[in-house]
Amino acid sequence: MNNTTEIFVNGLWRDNPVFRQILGLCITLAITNRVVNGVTMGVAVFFVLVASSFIVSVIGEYVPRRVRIPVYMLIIATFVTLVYMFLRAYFTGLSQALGAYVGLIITNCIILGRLESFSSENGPWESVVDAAGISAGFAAALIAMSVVRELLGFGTLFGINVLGSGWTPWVSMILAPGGFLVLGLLVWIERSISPVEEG
Amino acid sequence: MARFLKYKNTKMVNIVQISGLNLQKLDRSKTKTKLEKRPPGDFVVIPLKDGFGSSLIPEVEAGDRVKIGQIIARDDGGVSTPVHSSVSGTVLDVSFMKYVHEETLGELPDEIIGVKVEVDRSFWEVEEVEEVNWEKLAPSEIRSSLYRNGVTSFGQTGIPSGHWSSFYDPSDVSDIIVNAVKSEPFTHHRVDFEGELEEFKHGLEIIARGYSEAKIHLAVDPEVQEALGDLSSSQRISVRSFQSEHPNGIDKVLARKILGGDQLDDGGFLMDYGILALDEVVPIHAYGAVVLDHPVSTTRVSLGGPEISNVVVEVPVGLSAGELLDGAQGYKEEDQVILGGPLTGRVMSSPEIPLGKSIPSLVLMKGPERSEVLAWLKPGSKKESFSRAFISSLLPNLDRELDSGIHGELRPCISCGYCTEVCPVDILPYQIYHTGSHDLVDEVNRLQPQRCVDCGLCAYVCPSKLPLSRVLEDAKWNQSPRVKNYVVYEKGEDKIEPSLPEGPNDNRGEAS
Amino acid sequence: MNWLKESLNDLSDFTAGRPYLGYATEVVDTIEAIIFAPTERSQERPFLRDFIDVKRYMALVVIGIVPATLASIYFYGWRALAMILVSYVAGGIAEVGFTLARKEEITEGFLVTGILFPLILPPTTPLWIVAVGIIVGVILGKEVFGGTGYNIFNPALVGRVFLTVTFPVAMSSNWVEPLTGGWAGLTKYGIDTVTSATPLGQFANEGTLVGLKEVFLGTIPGSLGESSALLLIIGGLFLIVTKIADWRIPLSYLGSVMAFSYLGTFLWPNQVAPPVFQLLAGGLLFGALFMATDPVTAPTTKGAKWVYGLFLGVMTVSIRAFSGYPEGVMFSILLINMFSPLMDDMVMTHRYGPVQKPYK
Amino acid sequence: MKKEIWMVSVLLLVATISAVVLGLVNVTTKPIIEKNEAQNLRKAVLHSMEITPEADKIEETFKDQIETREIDGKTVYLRYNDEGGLENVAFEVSGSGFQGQVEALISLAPDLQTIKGLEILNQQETPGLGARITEDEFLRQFKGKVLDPELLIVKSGASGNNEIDAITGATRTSKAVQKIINEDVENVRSNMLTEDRMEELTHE
Repeated sequence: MNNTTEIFVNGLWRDNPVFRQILGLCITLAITNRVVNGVTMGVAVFFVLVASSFIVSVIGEYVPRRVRIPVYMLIIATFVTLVYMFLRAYFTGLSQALGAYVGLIITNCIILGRLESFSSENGPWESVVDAAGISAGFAAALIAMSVVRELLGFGTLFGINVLGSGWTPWVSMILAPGGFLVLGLLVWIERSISPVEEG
Repeated sequence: MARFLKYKNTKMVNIVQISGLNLQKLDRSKTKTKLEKRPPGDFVVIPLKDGFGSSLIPEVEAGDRVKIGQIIARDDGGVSTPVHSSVSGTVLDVSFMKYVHEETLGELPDEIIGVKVEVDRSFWEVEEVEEVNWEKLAPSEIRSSLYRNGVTSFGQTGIPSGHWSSFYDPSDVSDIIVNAVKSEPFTHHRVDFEGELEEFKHGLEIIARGYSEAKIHLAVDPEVQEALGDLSSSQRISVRSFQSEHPNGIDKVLARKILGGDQLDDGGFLMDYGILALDEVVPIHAYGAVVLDHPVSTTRVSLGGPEISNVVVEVPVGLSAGELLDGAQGYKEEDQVILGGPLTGRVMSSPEIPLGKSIPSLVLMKGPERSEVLAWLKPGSKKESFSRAFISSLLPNLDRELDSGIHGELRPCISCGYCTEVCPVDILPYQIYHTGSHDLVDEVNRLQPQRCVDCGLCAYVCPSKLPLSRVLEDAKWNQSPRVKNYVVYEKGEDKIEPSLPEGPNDNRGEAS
Repeated sequence: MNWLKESLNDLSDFTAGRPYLGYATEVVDTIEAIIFAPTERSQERPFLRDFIDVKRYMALVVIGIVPATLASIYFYGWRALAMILVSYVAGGIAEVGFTLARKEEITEGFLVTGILFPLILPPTTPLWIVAVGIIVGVILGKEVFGGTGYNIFNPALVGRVFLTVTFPVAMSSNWVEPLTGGWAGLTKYGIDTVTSATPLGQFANEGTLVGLKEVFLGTIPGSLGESSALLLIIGGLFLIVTKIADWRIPLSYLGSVMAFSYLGTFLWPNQVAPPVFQLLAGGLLFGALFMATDPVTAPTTKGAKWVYGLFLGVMTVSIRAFSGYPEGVMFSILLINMFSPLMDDMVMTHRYGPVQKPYK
Repeated sequence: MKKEIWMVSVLLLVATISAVVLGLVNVTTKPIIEKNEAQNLRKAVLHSMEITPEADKIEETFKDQIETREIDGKTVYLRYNDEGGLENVAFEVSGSGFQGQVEALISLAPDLQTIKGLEILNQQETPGLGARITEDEFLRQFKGKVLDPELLIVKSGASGNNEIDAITGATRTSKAVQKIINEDVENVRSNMLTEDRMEELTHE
């Protein structure tokens, strides 16, 4: 396994932001009741993280240590606002469904954490690969959760009825408590497959 | 700072009101018990250690001839009692032997020196000697006579007379409790001291004279009190009667009930509080030692069990448990022989181990021979239980039975609280189990496991069949309990093997 | 019966350690343990053991619930029994699956959960919902904590709450009038859905009170097992007499409900129902006698038991009077379950003082 | 000192770039966003008055048929028939639901009592429960009901012509809708669209 693949797989599985690092839960719990939301949010975070990682890895060495956080925040906020306006202009329905949570990507610690811990110390190529891996991992987690929740909560996938019209919706799956349950169960399953090495 | 050392709000005084479990009542074999004297077999093996005392160096060699009552080992400087030969005969061998270690009641292999003596029957009878008028003896003379003749406290601890006569200053002994309460089922005493009542009464007064500062408390069953009659000859001797409910027979419980328990909260030995607990046979031995100058060469053991009829036997020191039980009804090799009572005693790994002086009772337990089909669904009219889950509990006059089966599998604690309800010293065994099994040492110590008096009632009533006796013992002595692995045991094996605690080098420290 | 014991032993020996069959060993051993009492004797002190064991302990709870179960069949037809069977089968599969995966022994706590759970459901609950609920209850209420003895919440109530938030329509509006007179439900499978309201629901929505006699005898709409106060009291007294349930918890719980609803009727007469009605209607008796007394989730020290009952009463009266739900027993027990270790700890602190941390 | 100047200038630089980029994007997207929003409202107004325009002709149809008026700060949409008689009056009503603000558009007959249609514009109710107020099945019930004396939401089996079936399991949200409609319509009727005003509007 070469370095690039390793960085990517690391972000996707071993350091999966949701299942391993338990980060970005606000968004994860709030929007994963439909797969469309999960996919959109995944793409949005992918764009923001990759773009800001790239920029930070390029300009990182010129930014004084003491102002790096405000600078990172500015960069992230710029991209998030871009995404927000883009969604509102061209995907009105989706932007309504995601509500304030697109804006909240700014405060998502997955992104700031990655910029701080990886991009600021690595070259542009590695940073982009890492960002892609992490956000792919995030998107995968969102999709996994939203598939479960939409399937049980609405009986549909991408809005298409797959479980038949007689399906009794599981209301709790649509609500935040169901999000917690599904998250907990998925974390449990993920850790049973590859146990966390302590120490 | 004293506040931090002594716990506040302890409710130890209430113990006087707490009643235990009357299991003795269920002992169907209990009849008027006879004293049966038995001669030795071909030889005896005398352990050179008794109860609490230290191990002694022999003063005899193989080939020596010894007489009954002759001292074969002594160490006047240590905490020990002189060991006398219990028979007359020829020393065959002086070697290391297995010994029933009373202090922890575990078995320490090949640590104690034993003297094997071949019995020569022509020397069996003890010579008659002139009676000493003990009333003219000084207290120190009485104490030295007790020591010389090997009178220990007998009973559960077997504190050597060297300990209580010289190790501590006699003026430190403020109370002496003569414990004649038998609360555990299948352990007995002779209710009316047939033929020895006078010796017993005199013995009490001898002890009172030997310890002129101490108050003597005689704790007896109500029926014994009747038999003893008037004991008002000495101001310092008082008689208290106690029902034979279980923990009453334990020295520490008696001490708390008689003296009020506040000062006993910190655990430790009764001697540390100036209280001396003596077994009921001590006055008789004291009489023999002081008046007749007879060394203690015999031991009195009560034999009992669910299947055998009860008897108290007097045998020379050095007989094995197997020899004692030989005549007992239906004794088989695979039966459990328990030293002490069935709730507080220990199982002997081999009945061949010779017994020292301080063995109050042996209980023979037979395993349940058949399993009752769907026993947990049957109403079970005669079954004894602390819970009222069987019909017998609702019909108080019905005969109830005890047996040695475990009646259920080991399960996790369900916090039913039975253990706290029966606990005579008001501690929370289930909490000690919970915190102990997570190695929370501070929490365990907060729960004051040192108050435990080892009565075993918590483990007796536990529906989950948890080994709470061991949990509490570990919590009390080790402070880092071995309870962690108690629940893990191999199916199909009879024994629950505790695993030893991991050393300080376990990897938890490195992980953090 | 020896042949059976021997063949079970042979089967157990045969499967032990073999690939794919290894799991069966546990099951065979469990079957043997259920049928035959163990013949082992104690290997360490005490050498005498009380005849009670966890199996019998749990079996007695089931016996205590039998009157209410029979009543549920009488009132709602044989479908009630079908619900109990579904609960036992589905929950049993989840339970056994988990213990096998963990290589632990199968414990008896499920005996109780499996029957208590269907009895707190509306009589019209679809059978598949019963199965979902008991599986969730066993897994999320018990197994995630480590199995019987380690759970914080009553597993049956966890399953019930999950159903309440997941299937609100099926769980809160499909009540039916029970059958009465003659053979009633004994000749029927189930009741055609006739939507009705529980006494507490009627009070919450319309402010009307149902007669106490009906509530006492159980001829009112409600969950399967909770309707008949009379039979619940009989079963509960049985548990108290056998020392399986501690009398302190029901007494303080019911007393606290009485006291607070008496107080409440003065302050908010429209929202708080009168004491005796509160006591008999809804799931209070069922909860107080069979749910709150669950030894695993209730406090164990005596003082804490009184406090536990007191808080349960406050919660129940408050939820019934001021929340959107007409019934509050389930929520209050689950909420207060959370605090029972804390209550025990307070008793211990009172008795022994705080935990002394060694100086570092 | 040099350090601080460098720090401030980096921050300023980044902020400026970001502002410029966002400004540019905003200029391009703002009209689209506004158009989208207006479109949604128009669609709702038309729908509540039972006009189904072709997808690309919403704006035209709206301009053709609907007259928008500001009356005492309240935007009111009016529709006149070919003879010039007032047919429909529509306006926004809003209030708190079970979880958050519910905004709806109600369309009434000129008597201001008979409901012609109801559209939910915005809501944050529980998905699958309260959020079902946006479903046609619920909204269709309102057509033709009369606010006399006021709208009543019942648990089931609505019979009167002022009664509506609540959503099963979401009684709270249903009651909230009832309250919003009753109160806001009453408010508009007594303060803005008074009888005199309606007289004027009708005869225009």
